[in-house]
Amino acid sequence: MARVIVDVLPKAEILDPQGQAVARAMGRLGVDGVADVRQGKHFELEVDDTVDDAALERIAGSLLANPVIEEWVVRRVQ
Amino acid sequence: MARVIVDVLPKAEILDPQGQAVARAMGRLGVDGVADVRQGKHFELEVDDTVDDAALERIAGSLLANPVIEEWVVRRVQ
Amino acid sequence: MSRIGVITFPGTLDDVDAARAVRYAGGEPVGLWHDDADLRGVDAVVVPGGFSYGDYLRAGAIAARSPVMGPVVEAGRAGMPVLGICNGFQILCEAGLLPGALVRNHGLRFVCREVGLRVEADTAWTSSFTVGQHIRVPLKSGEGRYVADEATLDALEGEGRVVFRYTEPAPNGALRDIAGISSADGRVVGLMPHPEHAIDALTGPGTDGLGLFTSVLSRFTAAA
Amino acid sequence: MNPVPEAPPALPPVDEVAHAAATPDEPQPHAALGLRDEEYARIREILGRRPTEAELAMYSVMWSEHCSYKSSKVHLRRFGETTTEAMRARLLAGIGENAGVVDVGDGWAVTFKIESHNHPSYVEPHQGAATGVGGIVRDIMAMGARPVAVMDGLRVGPLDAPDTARVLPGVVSGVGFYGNCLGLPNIGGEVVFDPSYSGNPLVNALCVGVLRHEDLHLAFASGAGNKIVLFGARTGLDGIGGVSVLASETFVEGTGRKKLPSVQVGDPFAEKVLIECCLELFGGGLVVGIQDLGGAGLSCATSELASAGDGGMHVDLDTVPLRAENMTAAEILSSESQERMCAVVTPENVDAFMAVCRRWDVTATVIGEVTDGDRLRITHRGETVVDVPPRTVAHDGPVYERPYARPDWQDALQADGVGGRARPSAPAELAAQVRDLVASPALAARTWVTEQYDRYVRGNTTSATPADAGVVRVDEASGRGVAVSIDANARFCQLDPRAGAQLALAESMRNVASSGAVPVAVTDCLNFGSPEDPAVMWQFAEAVGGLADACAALGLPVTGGNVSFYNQTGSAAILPTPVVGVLGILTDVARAVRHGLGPEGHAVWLLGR
Ligand SMILES: Nc1ncnc2c1ncn2[C@@H]1O[C@H](COP(=O)(O)OP(=O)(O)O)[C@@H](O)[C@H]1O
Repeated sequence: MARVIVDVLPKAEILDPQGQAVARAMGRLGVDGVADVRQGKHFELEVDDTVDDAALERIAGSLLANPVIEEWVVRRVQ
Repeated sequence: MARVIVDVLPKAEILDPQGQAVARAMGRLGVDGVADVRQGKHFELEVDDTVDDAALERIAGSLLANPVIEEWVVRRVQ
Repeated sequence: MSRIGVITFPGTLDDVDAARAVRYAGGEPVGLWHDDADLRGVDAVVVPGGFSYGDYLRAGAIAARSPVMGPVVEAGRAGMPVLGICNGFQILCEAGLLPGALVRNHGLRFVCREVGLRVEADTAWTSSFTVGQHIRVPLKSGEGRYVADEATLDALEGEGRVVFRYTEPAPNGALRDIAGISSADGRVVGLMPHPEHAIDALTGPGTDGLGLFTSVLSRFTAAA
Repeated sequence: MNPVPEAPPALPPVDEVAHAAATPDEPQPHAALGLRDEEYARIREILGRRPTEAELAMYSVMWSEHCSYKSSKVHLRRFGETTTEAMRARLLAGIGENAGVVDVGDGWAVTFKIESHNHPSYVEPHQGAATGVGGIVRDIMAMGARPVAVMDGLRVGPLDAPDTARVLPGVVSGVGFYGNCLGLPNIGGEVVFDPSYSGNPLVNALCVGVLRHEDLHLAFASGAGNKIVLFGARTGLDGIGGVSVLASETFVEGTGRKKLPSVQVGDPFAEKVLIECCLELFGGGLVVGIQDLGGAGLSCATSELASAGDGGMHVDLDTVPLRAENMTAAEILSSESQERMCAVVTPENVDAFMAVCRRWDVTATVIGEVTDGDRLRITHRGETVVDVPPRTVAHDGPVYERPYARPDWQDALQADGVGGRARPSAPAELAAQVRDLVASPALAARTWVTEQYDRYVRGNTTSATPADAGVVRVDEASGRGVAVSIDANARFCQLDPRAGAQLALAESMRNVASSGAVPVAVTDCLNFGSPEDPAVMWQFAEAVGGLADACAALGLPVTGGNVSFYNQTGSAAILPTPVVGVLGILTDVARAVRHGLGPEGHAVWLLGR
């Protein structure tokens, strides 16, 4: 068993209204100094040893993220 | 300027309908070997040096995550 | 009478409405099940709205990969008319049958309201309208903002594949106010607003939406 | 303490019945679970021994105010007493069932009910409101009906209060998220701002369902040998904050379990699938009895099914599909995991039942069966952890005659009329007042809320916002339909709870009538402060009495509803808020009266004085 993390973010050129809303809310909370916020998704997967890196890449790029609008990073943590 | 990542996940004892839906979909899509999926949010913040760890913790726990149902991890990456 | 397939995924909501619209337009709705890779000999397919699989991963992402979509994609590429409404549009984009993607509304809230649309292209699903005609139908979605890269948008415009445009600024922030697009051959159309909720003045803003269904049916009667 | 020797170290010992009988003096945290000393004593008397941990969990939740109606029961009887046979003529099911069912003609029936989810919506507005919608929808499903519409009555603090800024958007997004995702049109509701709801918002959700007469299902478990099937979501540690007291008392070190959350997360997708699955099960004639799992989870479902049935029941908790490890019997029985139902199925139909569930990808498990005799017996890890007469859990809870008294401030409040107030003396002043009124949150447009709700789905909504009453078509062939409205004016109720409740009924009825429908039935959601406060109890008694009398005068039966007490911030109670829902019948929705002015040239009439 291995733990795998996949982080997905909207591509830089895609408007991220959620991130922007969070950035604006920071100011209201009295936290200045946050220049930019981007919001994406975080997946934690438990996979068994039959799942190799190629399979993980396929899962991430064809299911967990939509390559048209998102970019992603896969990392094994255990 | 520093880059900060905040990962937010539903607490372990709280239902994670999103993760469950994804986990079930894996099986149907012919991806075997994925035992469990949890889905949360991933934030990337650009913050300047006036923002200390206490401020980051406050932002994470009051804005990025909902402490009633979620847990979070803050890490500086640069 | 032409047979129009209406797909039901777990979480599909507007399948009853789509089937009713087909009936009102004079066609025969045929229920298609997400788990059967079988189009049951239909002449065209409607992928209706709803929250397939809860839209938990991304709107339409899981449904786009279900068994029934294999033959839908294949038939759509071969020229069978396919209409994706709302979640159905999202599914067609996720399945790669239409370009671009639908993302969260720029206002971050679900929006349910009647919208004005301008019909901008003559397709399998819009031949009952005249290009330039204005119609009113409900829009109801939280992830209805159409996005694609500039090159794709330019290509869609250049090839006359923008089928519907919002007449007011898009309530969801869709790029270039795009409400609906088509495949290159004009047979596969996807749109965010709901024509199937505008088929009867009793339950919707009017009957403008019926035109999509009469369009596709007229093709088959003309051919027969 | 005698831990079960064979149990692996991680598992806490099972407090089983024989052990409980042998250890009468073991202290139990009944008070922390909300049971009074005399209630605990009565449980011991009923059982002839101390309750096991699991039994204590069951009794404490089922004897809570929320489930047992212990403070309101004596007053709610008024509804039954004032309902005549003539008023009952249309009712296929009334008070006492999951929801009332009304004959609307041509073989069609409609069921409707309103319920509160106030406190959860304060703690976590989005999820609290969402699960409130989920809960009332399951009540409607449990009658054998297809849910066809929802409404929501929302009451929050002043528009500019920080608390409102947190609560209202979350509540609205939660109602929308769940209802939209279920494919239920939202056909109306209320949004009211008042300082008394700061820190104690009211979220009342109503659901309407449609069924053919022959599809009516009731919650009872009969026929020894019939199977009990639990289906839908897995059972997790949701919403069992109270029961964690038990854990901490006895074995917290062993499990390392933290204080548990009392928040549930809704999964509307699971519920949508559950609806379709249930309807297919009903359609296939595969269900003998059915019960939704609401606030008190399996404690409620098993004891109510058994209590309403004609035999006993045995349930084996080891078969319950769980989402968390090492759950104790008390936790499994008290879990408030959403999106679950419990059905009674004949043995020969179990396979067909399971096949339908598989088709919808719904987890379903036989967890027990109906037995001869009259005991509810529940086993866990091979031990009997519950052995009780089910009626004592579900129906024979405590009943209180709480003291009530007209508050001493009532006279002064009533005497303080508008007589002495300054009136506008110049046109500009009058204009300013009109502008203030028009711009006040009380009168402002509700589109910010209603635009977040789907009102078109299913294609049967012929009237929704901003109409006085929501109208949905029941039968496409004939156009037969129903109109529903929910209303309350809590400020009137504060001045005079009896008249206030009657005015709420009158308003709701007028709204329904002005859509062209004939009003036929009432549901109510009675939101009040603490029943332990005699002034609140007086308000409650007055409101119920007033409503019952008015219903009798108008010939409308109350078919069901909900009581929500303890709505207060500190010692300040909310305004007394009896929300009244009225259902009316239209023989043809095409002939309903549309909201707004008609074509030019039509005359305008004012009716009444
Ligand atoms: N305010 C009320 N008016 C009329 N009937 C009520 C009221 N409150 C509760 N009831 C009825 O009392 C019965 C017991 O409620 P029950 O269904 O057990 O509660 P719940 O649905 O909250 O678990 C139900 O039939 C319900 O309709």
